[in-house]
Amino acid sequence: MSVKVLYFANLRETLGYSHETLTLPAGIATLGDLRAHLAHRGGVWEALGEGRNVRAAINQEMVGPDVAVADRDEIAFFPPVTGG
Amino acid sequence: MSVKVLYFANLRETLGYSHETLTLPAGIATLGDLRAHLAHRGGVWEALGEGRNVRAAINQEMVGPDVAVADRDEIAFFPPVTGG
Amino acid sequence: MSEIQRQFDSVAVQEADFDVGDEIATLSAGRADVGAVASFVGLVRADKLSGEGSAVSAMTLEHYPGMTEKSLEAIVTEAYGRWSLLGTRVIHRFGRLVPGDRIVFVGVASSHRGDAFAACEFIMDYLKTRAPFWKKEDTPEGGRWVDAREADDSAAARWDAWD
Amino acid sequence: MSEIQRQFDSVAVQEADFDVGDEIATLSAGRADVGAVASFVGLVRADKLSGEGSAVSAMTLEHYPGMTEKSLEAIVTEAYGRWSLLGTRVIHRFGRLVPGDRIVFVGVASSHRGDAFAACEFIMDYLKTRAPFWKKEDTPEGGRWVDAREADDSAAARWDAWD
Repeated sequence: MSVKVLYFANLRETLGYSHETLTLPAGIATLGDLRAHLAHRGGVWEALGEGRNVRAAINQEMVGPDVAVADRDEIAFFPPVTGG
Repeated sequence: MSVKVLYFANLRETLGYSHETLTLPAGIATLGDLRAHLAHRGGVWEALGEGRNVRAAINQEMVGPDVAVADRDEIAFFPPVTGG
Repeated sequence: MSEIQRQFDSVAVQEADFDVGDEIATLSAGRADVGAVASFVGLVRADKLSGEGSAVSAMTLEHYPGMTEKSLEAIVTEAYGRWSLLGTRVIHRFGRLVPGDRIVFVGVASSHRGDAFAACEFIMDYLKTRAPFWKKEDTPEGGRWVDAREADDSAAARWDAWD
Repeated sequence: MSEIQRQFDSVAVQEADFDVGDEIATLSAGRADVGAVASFVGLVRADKLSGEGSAVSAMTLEHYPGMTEKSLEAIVTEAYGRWSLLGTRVIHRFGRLVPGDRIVFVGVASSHRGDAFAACEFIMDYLKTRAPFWKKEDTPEGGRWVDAREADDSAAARWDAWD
């Protein structure tokens, strides 16, 4: 299963990536699984760790951690929005 | 005691007056007294009678029937407003 | 210029139309503390303006010169007392108007949107029940004075609970 | 053009400024059933934009292209479901902005002012918590990402009680 992952705002700056394409290892079923997988990289990636105020979207729709991830999904992580 | 009385909108049309200057007889102390006095003229003036939906202002401020009338006051009677 | 004077300069009762974009721009022009401008434009509708079925071809707005300005100033002063405002503008037209014409403009500037929205709606609600304007519509059946709407009284009454 | 299409055409995410007067006029142009246009303009404030003390000399608005439009369209569709609306317009800018610059415009046309005011404020409240925009301020101490305000979450949550 391959997904595209985008990062925005201070998360993008902290991680040093605006996007990446990931082939997911077995066992990653949900958005929450993916987030934990990324945080597990350690270092700057702990910005995605539990307790950090991070929001996420799958295919450009904001969703919670229990939503399933599917092949070719566009997934985004970002801080709470501050527009308007 | 002399007052100026103004009439607006459908009340002005019904009465056929936009304004008049009145020397008040003794015994008229309040706005309510004045309104009853005018309604007592009969005919079209019953448009000012009890139960009719009429608002009033003294010196350009909307007030209730118990407010005292003073010499040289500008008094206005009109229907509920419909601006905006 | 004191806050009080600014409020009173901000009210206009006129026959002429107004420029909505200019009015809104003026509320934040030259200042960097305004983060929010809420505004309202009321227009003449052709359809069932007073709840009845006849089409309206034109209307005439009568007012009580002097008292109109005073009542609008009182409404604006009341709004300044309730919310944190940086500027207000109220324009109400009188005379003959046709469907699509602008009748009224209310604009409110504030640092934050909550105050701007609340004050703008408050001013409109109070204007509807307190400012001495009366509408007479031209319909195919002749002239017809618009009846006051009970909905307007209850809209204005909402704000009284805050006192 | 169907109601749904009209809603979606009404959303714009752009770097360019917009003309507030034109946008408001367009919402009632050529129709006689619009009695009320409520609108909101959000502007860059120089002072304590994120609650801290430093003056802001400029800011950059980042967004998530594609999702911004989709989220704004979803917010507008939600508003159409809740109120009786005749037209809406939402414009949100991105890129570099300085104090006094317009950031966002929301305009709502309806027959009656209650619907127009409520929908306009609703769209702003939801936009603030759901549309993927992020502000980074330039201050004398350097760039600073603006923190989300809890007040915005509670402003948006107000509307949930209506469901």
